[in-house]
Amino acid sequence: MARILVQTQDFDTGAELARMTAGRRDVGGIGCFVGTVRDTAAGRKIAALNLEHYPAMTERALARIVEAAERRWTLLDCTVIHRVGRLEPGANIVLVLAASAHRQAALEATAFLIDWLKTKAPFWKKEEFLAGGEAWVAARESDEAAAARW
Amino acid sequence: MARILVQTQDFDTGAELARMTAGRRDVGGIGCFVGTVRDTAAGRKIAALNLEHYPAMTERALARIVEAAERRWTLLDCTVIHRVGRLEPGANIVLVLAASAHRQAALEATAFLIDWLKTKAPFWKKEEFLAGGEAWVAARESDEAAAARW
Amino acid sequence: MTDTLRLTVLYFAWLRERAGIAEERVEVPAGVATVAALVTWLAARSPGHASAFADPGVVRCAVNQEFADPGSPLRSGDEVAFFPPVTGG
Amino acid sequence: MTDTLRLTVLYFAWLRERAGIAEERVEVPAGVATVAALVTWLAARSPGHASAFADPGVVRCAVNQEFADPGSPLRSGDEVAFFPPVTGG
Repeated sequence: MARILVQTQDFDTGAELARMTAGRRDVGGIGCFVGTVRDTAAGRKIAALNLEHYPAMTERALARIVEAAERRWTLLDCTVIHRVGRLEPGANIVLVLAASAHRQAALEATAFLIDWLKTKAPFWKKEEFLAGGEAWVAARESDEAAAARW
Repeated sequence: MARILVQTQDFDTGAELARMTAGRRDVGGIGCFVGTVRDTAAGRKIAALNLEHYPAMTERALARIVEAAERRWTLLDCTVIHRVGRLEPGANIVLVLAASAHRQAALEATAFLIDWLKTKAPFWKKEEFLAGGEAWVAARESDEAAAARW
Repeated sequence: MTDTLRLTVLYFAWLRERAGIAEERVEVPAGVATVAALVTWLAARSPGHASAFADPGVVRCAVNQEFADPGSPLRSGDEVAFFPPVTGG
Repeated sequence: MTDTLRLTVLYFAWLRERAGIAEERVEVPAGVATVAALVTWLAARSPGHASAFADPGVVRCAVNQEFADPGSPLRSGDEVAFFPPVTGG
């Protein structure tokens, strides 16, 4: 039932919300998170992020994460869309939507999905600096801590 | 800077997101919550919700709530749109958006804004039942608890 | 010396329905100087008012569009609103 | 009796860059029966491989597209992927 996509093209959050709720009358709340490319990382200006993934594994890993959310909360629907490729500042990277009859479930599941996605889905980011040069983004302990609290 | 609206007409979440992020390159994440009318309340089928508010107070109360969020988290922008009037199942009721450089701030501020809005903004809901009759929605202790945790 | 307060009183949701009125201008004795005293004074105005204030524990109040307590003081010219606990969102 | 394992090995992110290869098919002795043993075996293949595995503590692994540990067993035909901690979202 969940909609899970990995794609180079942009997504349309409004259209995804509309798709999720079309014809439904049982949804009380939809939580949503949109991750976007910032133009600064650790004080350095970014020209772009290059997002790489492990195609054979990615959608399976995302499906596992969604299943974990569905075990923890009563969800009516979920959407996870993650972009890959070269993304410039201001661009969308990731969309998470979680619909439930109740707002707490929708909001908690949204936070859970993005926290787990950050530590359990095979994506890697490389920063391209405006001043030249590039560097792989290091995993952050704060992301591990955020994922571990669930 | 925050965008606060109380209106009878529907809102367009995609357009609100686009408006918030247009031309920005400093946003890392946007948290979003959309509250919608469910067709069932405590086992009874709903024909509509009628939302009443205290016009002279509402936008001021919402501005206070947004200010409280801005004191707690470093936010780049917020949007709160609340509809009033007669809303049928499936209709949007409320939109909260919070943009930040970091996802935790965006997600926590979103949850905070809707939790506080539910207990500190002068709106009242009356349910119109499909089988006839109507009843004012009672405040829920779980909403008080959710607001008190911040 | 003013010995009365002129107040605008608003009612919302089921308080409005029970009181049978959305807004009224009242002139109360200067001794009615707090929200709690105003509730007692208003409840005596009509059976509808009495019904609206039958359980003061579930009545919330705002004075000049700010949430207020039973002990909050009143001044002439104030706008005082009564309503049940809010249920928006 | 098979005395070798045929494995497909994938490298991602900076492990790919250091190893200088994205994917390779290798035939390893049957004694190389765990992820940890495979790391040791691969690290000896080239200076690039040695560089990729220089700090095994920061290398993550998946076997047949599921996260695996150093002790995870390997069987012939497995797809084994090596990569740094993930940084999506």
